[in-house]
Order: sequence, then C-alpha cells, then structure tokens
Amino acid sequence: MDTLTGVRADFPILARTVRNGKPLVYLDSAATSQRPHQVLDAVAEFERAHNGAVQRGAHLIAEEATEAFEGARASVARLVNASAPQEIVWTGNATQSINLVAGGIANASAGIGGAEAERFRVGPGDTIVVTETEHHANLVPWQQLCVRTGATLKWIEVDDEGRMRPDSIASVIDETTKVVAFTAASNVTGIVTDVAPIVAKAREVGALTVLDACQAVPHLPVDVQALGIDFAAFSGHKMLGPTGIGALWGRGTLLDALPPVVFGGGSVKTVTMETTTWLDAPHRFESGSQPVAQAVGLGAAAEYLMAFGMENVARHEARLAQIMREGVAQLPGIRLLGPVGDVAKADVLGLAAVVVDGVHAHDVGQILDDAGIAVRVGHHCNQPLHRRFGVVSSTRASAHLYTTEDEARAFVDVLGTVRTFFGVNS
Amino acid sequence: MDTLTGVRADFPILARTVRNGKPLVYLDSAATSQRPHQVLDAVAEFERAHNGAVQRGAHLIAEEATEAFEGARASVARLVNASAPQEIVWTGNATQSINLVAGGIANASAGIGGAEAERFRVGPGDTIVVTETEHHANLVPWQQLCVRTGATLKWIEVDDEGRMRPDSIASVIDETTKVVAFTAASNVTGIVTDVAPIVAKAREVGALTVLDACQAVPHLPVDVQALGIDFAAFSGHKMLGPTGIGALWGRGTLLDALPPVVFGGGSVKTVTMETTTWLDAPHRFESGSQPVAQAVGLGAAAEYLMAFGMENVARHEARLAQIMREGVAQLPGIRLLGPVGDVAKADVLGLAAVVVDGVHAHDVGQILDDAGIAVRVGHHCNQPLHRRFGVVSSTRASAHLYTTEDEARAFVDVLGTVRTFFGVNS
Amino acid sequence: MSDLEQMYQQVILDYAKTRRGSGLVTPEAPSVGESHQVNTTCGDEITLRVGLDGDLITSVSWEGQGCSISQASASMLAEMMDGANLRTADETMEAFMALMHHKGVPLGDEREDLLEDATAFVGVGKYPARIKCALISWIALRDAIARATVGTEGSTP
Amino acid sequence: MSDLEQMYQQVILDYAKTRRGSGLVTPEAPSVGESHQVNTTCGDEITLRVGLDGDLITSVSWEGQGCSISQASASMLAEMMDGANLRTADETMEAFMALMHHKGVPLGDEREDLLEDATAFVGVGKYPARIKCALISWIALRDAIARATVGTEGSTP
Ligand SMILES: Cc1ncc(COP(=O)(O)O)c(C=O)c1O
Ligand SMILES: Cc1ncc(COP(=O)(O)O)c(C=O)c1O
Repeated sequence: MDTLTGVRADFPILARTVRNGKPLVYLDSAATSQRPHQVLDAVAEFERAHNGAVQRGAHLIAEEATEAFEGARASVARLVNASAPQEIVWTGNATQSINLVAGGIANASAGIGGAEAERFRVGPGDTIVVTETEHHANLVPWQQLCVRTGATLKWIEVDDEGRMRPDSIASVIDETTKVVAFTAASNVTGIVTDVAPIVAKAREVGALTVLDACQAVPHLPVDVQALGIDFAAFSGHKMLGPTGIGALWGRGTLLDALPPVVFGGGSVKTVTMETTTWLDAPHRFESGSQPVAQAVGLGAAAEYLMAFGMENVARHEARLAQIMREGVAQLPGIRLLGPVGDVAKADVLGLAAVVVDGVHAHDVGQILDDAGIAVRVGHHCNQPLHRRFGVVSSTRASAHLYTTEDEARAFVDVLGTVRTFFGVNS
Repeated sequence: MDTLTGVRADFPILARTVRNGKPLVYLDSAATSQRPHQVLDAVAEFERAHNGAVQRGAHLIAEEATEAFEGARASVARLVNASAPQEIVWTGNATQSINLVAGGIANASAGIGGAEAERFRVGPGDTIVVTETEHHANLVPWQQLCVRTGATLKWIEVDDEGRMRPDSIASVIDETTKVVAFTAASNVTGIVTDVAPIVAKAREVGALTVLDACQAVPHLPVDVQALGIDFAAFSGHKMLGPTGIGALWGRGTLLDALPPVVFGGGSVKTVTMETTTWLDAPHRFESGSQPVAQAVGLGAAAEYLMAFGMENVARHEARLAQIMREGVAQLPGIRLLGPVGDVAKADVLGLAAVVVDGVHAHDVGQILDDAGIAVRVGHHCNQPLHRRFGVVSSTRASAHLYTTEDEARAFVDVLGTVRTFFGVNS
Repeated sequence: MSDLEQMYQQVILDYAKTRRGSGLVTPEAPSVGESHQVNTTCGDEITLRVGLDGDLITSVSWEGQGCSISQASASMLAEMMDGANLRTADETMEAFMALMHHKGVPLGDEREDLLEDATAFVGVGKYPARIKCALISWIALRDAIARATVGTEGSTP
Repeated sequence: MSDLEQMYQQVILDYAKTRRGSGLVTPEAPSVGESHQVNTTCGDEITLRVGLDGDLITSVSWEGQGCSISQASASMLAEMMDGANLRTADETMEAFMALMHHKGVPLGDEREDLLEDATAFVGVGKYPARIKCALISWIALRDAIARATVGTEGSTP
C-alpha cells in the first residue's frame, strides 16, 4: 500500500478533480493509460536540450538524440526480452505494428522485396487465421490482406465466456494456414490467452504467429522468446508511455526479410530514379523522421515498469479484477462479459465489461462519470465479440498499476445505483 | 531584431552550449526544427491534465482530450487554408502522408474501397510522374506504387541549378499520367517550385497532384486552395511542432473516396468477421489510438507560426539565404548546390548546401560542429539529385525563424577555414 | 438541479420509454425517403423513414436501439414532425442543432417556442460526447427528407 | 590537443592522402573474397578485396570514396593487413572495434601494440557519428575474408 501511494504521486493527472469537484477515478486504462512524471520529464528534457535529427547528423545534439533514441529501443527490448534491440521496430501504435506485418506480407505477395521475401508470399488456397475475440486492429488488416492476395480468412471460435475453443484451434489451423494472428489478452473479457497450444499448432503447420500484445505488455510479464511467437505488437500509450508511439517486435531473421510498407528516407540503402534497396531491420521499417521524443518517453516507461516489476503489476491487477468482477456479480440485473464465477483463479486482466439490463452503456457511463469515475462505453473496437455475446455495447472499467482497491470498489458501488436512477429495477 | 530576440527566448534549446562550451548555432532546421516553449507547454499541459482516449470516451477528460485534438486540427487547417478541418488527416510524418496517398491508390487498384475508389485505379499503360529533385519520401512510394500496379514511373528533369525544366514538364506529363507528385521546395537547392504550370498541365490531362509541402509549410505562406493541388503532405517536427506527427491535406471529396492503408479501430463504421465499412475522412485514415498529445503540440505550433506571420518567416529567411549564399559564393574552392548569382531575386529557402573541393562533407561538418555550428552532412535523403549534380554528398546549413544573421555569417566564416584545416588550399 | 439531472429530465426519460413513432411503417405518401445512421462510438443504429406529400410530412417512423438520449430524441422528433411542413421541420432542426451547441444554456429566443418539449434537451449541450446521441435521429430526418425530395424531383417541382 | 585535433591527427590525414592499397587488384591467391559496404548517412561506399593463401592474407586492395576518417582507416588497414595471418587480423579487428567504443580513451593494454599506428584513431571514439566511418573498411575486411573462406571451403579445409 505504501508503494501504491508512492506510485500515485508519480502520476500528475491522478491529483485532478473532475465533475462537481470530485476526485478523478480513472478506470479507462485499457483505452489509454496515464503517464508518470518520469516519462513526461524524459520527453521534456529531450525536447528542451537534445532534440536533433537522429542517425543523420554529425553534430553534437544529433549524436545525443541518436543515443537517447537507441537507448530507448534497448529498454523496450529488455522489457519483452527481445534477443537484440534491433528486433524492436518503432511504429505509431499497435494498430500500425500489426498493419506493418500484414502489409509486408501483402507487399511480398505483390512482388516487392525480392527473393528474400518469397517466404512471406500468400495467395489463393492459403488461409489466414484470426480469432473471434480480436480487436478490430487485429482483424481488419487480415481481412484486407485476404482481399489483396486472394487468401481466405478463417477464425477460431470462442465459447460463451469468450475463451478460444480448443476444438476450434485444432480444426481451423491446418496445412493451408500461413499466418495465425491472435490476441495475448482480450480488451473486453480480460481473458489472458493460453498461447502455447496455438503456437504449437501453428508451428506444426509452418504458419507464422502474430501476437496482439497490446493488453499484455502493459499488465503482465511478457517474454517474446519464451512464447515462441514470431511477431508481437504493442502500444506506448497503454503502457505508461506517450501517445504517438508503438512497437513491433519480430524475430531478427524475419524482420530482415519482410518488405517494408512505408517508403522513404532513412529506410533505404541506395536510391536511383528507377529502384531502391532497403536497409536491414529495424531501419527498413522506419521511414522518415521518427517519433524520437516519444520513443525516449516509451523507453522511460519501460524502465518504470521494470523497476516496479511486471509480476507486481500483474498481482496488483489480479486483486483489482477480483474486487470488480466479484462485486459486479453480486449486482442484480447486471451481466458481466467474460469469466464469471471463481475469478480469483481465472487468468484475467484488471478489467470488467458489463451490460446493464434495460440501461444503455452510454447512460451507465454517464452516471459513473458524474461520480468522477471515467470508464469506456461502446464496443471497444470489438464489434464481432459483442455480437457473439448478443449485445451491441458494454461499459468497461479497467485498471493499471496506479489503481486503488477503493477505486475498484467505487466502480461497483456506483454501478449498483444505475438501475434505480433509470427506474428499471424489477 | 527586437522580435527576433523575443522569439529566441521562446526556444529553450537555443540557450544551451555544445562542444567546448560554445553556444549552439543550430543550422539544421530543414532536418528538424526546434520547438518553442508554447508547444512544449501545450503538450505537457495536455499530458498532465487532460489525457484521455479521444472520440470514444463518455467521461470528462475524454471529452476534454477530444476537444483539444479536434481544435488542433482546426488550427492546422487554418494555417494552410484548408476549406474544412476534416481535410486534415493526422499521420506520423510527411513520409507517411505521401505513403497514405500512394498506398491508397495502390489499394484502390487492388480492389479495396469499392466503386467509389474506382477513380483512383492505376495500372499498366498509366504513368506516375515525379521529378528529379524529389526527396526519397516523394520518390520511393511512387516507385513501389508502380511495382504494385504495373504503372510506369516517369520524371521531370532538372537543369544544372536544380530547377524543373519547363520543356520536361510539358513533355513528361501526358494523357497517360494519373498522378503528378512534386516538391513545393527542395531540401537541397532550396528552390521554391513554381507550382502553377505543373498543376495546369496536370489538370489538362486529368491527373491528380500531390505536393510534398514538407519544406514549404514551415517556411512560406501555403494556401492549398489557391495552389489548386489535390493533396499536400507535411511534417510537424519541421514546423516547430513535436516529433511523431505529420499531416496530409486533401480535397474532401477525394479523401472520402480514397481507400485507407492502415486498418483497425477508429476508422471503421461496421465490422463483422467477414467485412468492414469505413468512416469518412479524416477518421477513415486514423486507425488506432492517435498521436493526440503531438497533435495538440502541432496545433500550438500552427498558432505560433500564424501569430508570427508566415510572410514574416519567409522574409526573414530570404535575408538569411542571401547572407549564406552570397557569402559562400565568395569562398574559393566551394561549390554551392542550386541557384548562384543574384540570390536576392531567386525564390529560395533559407538554406545553403555546399560541396568543398577536396574535403568530404563529414569532415566539413565536423569542423563546423567543433565551432558549435550544427549542420547536416550527407545526401539529405536525396541521392538522385546529388547524383545529377555529380556529387555523393554535401554539407547543408538551414535556418528557421529563430536563426540570426550572425549565425548565418558564422557558418560562412567557419566554412572559409575548412580547406586550410585540411591543407587543401590550392 | 445537477448537470446530470438537467440532462436526464423526467420528460426525456419518459419519451425514451414511450418510443413514439418506433416501428417502421410503409407510408402511403407520394414520396418516401429513408436514412440509416450509425453512431460509431457505441455501434448504435437508427433507420428513419418519412412520407412526404408536397411539402407536408405525412409520416415519420423509425427503428433502432440506443441510449436514452438518442431514443428520447427520436421519439420526440417523431411526435413533433409528423404532420409538420418542410419549412417548420427545417427551422426546428436548425434550432435543435443550435441548442446542442449552446453548452447547456437555454437559447433564450423565439426558437424555444419551435422546440416545445425538445428544449428539455438543453442539458445535453454540457456533454459534448452525448450531442451525437441527441442529433443522430435529426441527421437521419434531414437525410431521409433529402432522399424523398430527390426521388421525386420530377413529380413535385 | 582539442578533441578535434585528437581526431584529425596528422598521421590520419597523411594516410587519408596516400590511400595505400587503393585501386582494386586481382590477386593471384588460391581464394579471393570481396565485400561492398555503404555508409547510408552520406552515401559513401567501399569495395574491398582480399586474397587468401591458407590463413595468410596475401593481398588487400580497395576502391571507394569517403571522408578522411574512412579513407585513412582503409589505407592503414591495407598496410597493416597485407601479409598478416587470419588470427592477427581477427585480433586486430577486435582491438580496433574496442578502441572505437572506448569514448576517446586509449585502451591502455597490450592491444595497443597490435594496433600500431591505428591507435591514432582513438579520438574518433568521442564522436559516435564518426565511428561508422572508421569501421566501414574493417567491416568490409571481415566480410571479404568470410566470403573468401566460404568460397574455398572445399580446397582449403
Ligand atoms: C522535401 C522533403 N520531403 C519529405 C521529407 C520527409 O519528411 P519526414 O522525415 O518528416 O517524413 C523531408 C524531410 O527530410 C523533406 O525535406
Ligand atoms: C487488444 C487490443 N489490440 C489492439 C489495440 C489497438 O491499439 P492502438 O489503438 O494503440 O493501436 C487495442 C487498443 O485499443 C487493444 O485493446
């Protein structure tokens, strides 16, 4: 608890008040997290004193900027246990990271990238596998890859709690499968995916694995090497870092062969009017001036998380998940999406998405907002899963390492008043 | 001069010292500009007090964040005289802005975007026209568009000063031309393009025009409507804004029909497992969590530039160009790339790229660096133009509104000592 | 009255419950127009249909789901616009949009007479994220009228 | 001596001017390897060719353009490595790379004997952006040797 107080003091926004002077209870961290002053200061210090063009200048501040930029890459690499900093590619967000892989595969299939990119080719007869619990960011790029290449999209189905069904994993991934893209943790149910069986099946058939680690890296220990995956995508702004930066991790040998999708300066070796050759990763994917200050901020965020310890983050959030999910389960007329029952044992993130009988998510969110509690309402960029659950939208509370147990309880308490407010007690 | 002192005080980094305690003379603004505290403060204030997920939350800080984000869009729209804020699309940098157009056209040609995207289709027999003075960011995306679609790349040639040749404009753009992509101002010669004849010819044949306005928007008044172009790309970090943000301006009707290139949440209307429909611009291009704090910073930068007045920026830099270019022209054994002679009349940016006889650009840059003068050395992401000039690299000094005449003179003075240092006086 | 109570006035909650005009009907009118709108934040949808006879709105019906603000707005719109003429409809729409962007302050002019019960939506203006909810049915109405008018340009000059 | 003078020592400027080993030759060696490297910052290139006879380097020649640091480095490398055996070459490369990452401080151990005149490059370590310039020919050497060795695996086991 002492540590938690210390942690909260690091986050300036947590001290502010919102509607009617109420203290902010920020429970929208799955959408975007808040940043500690350590991150804000790293960015500000960079901008105030070391801002210069990276990897290009022969002057002092350009050298300082390059050092800060590459140092940040090393920090992020350490956080996810990449085997080398060059396996971390900077992007704008997790969505771009996933599109980089899907777009690179599409480009390879269109003849860009030469012989070394052959291994990424897909076409008619091949299948791309996703799951029914994916965020739009890990669904739409693969739909479009199929449109561009003639490959077929298939998906692993989920059960009524939102868990990927083992029989579906076994039957959907087959010899035609070239890519299996799946989430490490759901932003709606909070379920943490059991990665091993999926990777095992994908490897058996020689398919690439792409992990949407957007909700995992900020909240759980993630070891990309131990997971045995090929690519992992995540976002800075969800892991205490700045907006405007994301990352893709990929195996070095794959990254060096995948064709780029954004073309321009900084990613090329030699350019003539007719043709272009690319640098190795990560630079081949980092065209144009990079989000340098944001990378520096993300590096600071990675250091902050490592200092706190990802195990500790996970443990803290598991406790919050329990408070929220068990609390909600007690409330009449409220449906919890995802695991119910003995949540203490379930592997779920610190979040709870609920559907209130007779009250629309927007109205639920408004009552919470009036109490100073910030949550997300809507489909959370995950329409197919909501449809699978037979609902259009939900109200989601989500925590991070700075969330207190009292805040989790406040969510449950105010949620309990909603049906009375709208007169739908039955 | 009074104003200039006031301006310099706005930029914290200009007060720092570099090698041997010498004051920083920052002449690398064409690579990346510095930011005034107004921009840094806007970003910091946003992060400290208003950070929330935009366009999605129903809670107070999400509303505040959305308002700041969209307000910034309106500021940038005003700076370039877009006819509506929705004509400004946020990207990561100018390179991404150009790739968005080239990639959208490639996607339209691959059947993405449906009937409304038909107008963007290109294929074998069609030509895409660029120029010999393009930055890699406005060359390589078009090369790759040709690889993907079977269209042919052609280019407008430049004369020995680096000016696009009128006869080449007249002959290269023809009935087969679908896109003409060209720079508004060169980052090597500093030449400001005479846009009108190119747009006239492109319109005559019904080709789309894409302007690389990366070096224009930060330094000159730019009115996208008056120019008659279809798309314009520019970067935040070159116009006193943060890294990690760029913008694409496009005509509303075109933007609403161009297929997106990055797919995910926030850009879609309805998503099922099988298929997806897109929102209108700008949102259809803004997939995933956006660079919100950076947009807010760029909005502040646009306001700063408008308050100073783009005419005033241009006038100040014209004077600096004159000092640098006339000064360099007096130095023996030094070649100025781009216009020489009566530079007072020439329409050039406040920059000078030089080649020193017998001394490599890296070595030139190092001597300048030792005197505290930060310049760029290399090919400045523009290999074809350097090749056209028969050189591999050059040393470039480039100014912005905070650059003083004394700094411009210091560059000339130190440059004059380089050949002696390396013993190549002849 | 707190901001929240101002937004969720009883009259709004009542209209949300009664859902006037809900259930699409096929109007016997010379010209018919239909519009489908989506609120992308939450996935809510509305389909609204109008029947026009010259410049008279002879029928307004709709189908859809959404929050209490959007349902109340559609419900009230149907009641007010059924039987209105196009000029009144136009003016009412304008007045309603103005109210939405008035940051929770009553318009304080003759437009309030036009709005009748719809002035109860004044509180929504304090919640920018909810303005879309209140407007979606009105946007659908405008679009449906435009479609009805285009479809019959020849017959009702 | 300023940092700048430390980097641009006379011996470096001299080697840059004399360009030992420049001009590609076709060695009469049992195995030959060639490497092409580009410094993407400035577009500089170098092609370096080695002849190997067993573990003896019998020829080093190169062609390319670049800054004084890169030219001096290639020039000195050619002088030092021509006639060296592979183990010495390896150790010298290692020592040179260590020197480059020593932030301008002499290594201060027996590796300096190995480096001979190349210790003059110590000053480059203070300028991270220039390390690539000093290393590019050494990277080409390592690559060329690797290629020569692979190409002749059968004949020189
Ligand atoms: C003319 C021109 N176009 C495009 C770019 C690319 O801009 P960015 O690196 O911000 O994407 C630059 C910047 O180097 C430029 O000078
Ligand atoms: C599971 C998951 N994947 C992907 C994303 C997309 O992340 P971003 O918006 O940062 O690109 C999100 C965030 O909403 C998410 O929760």
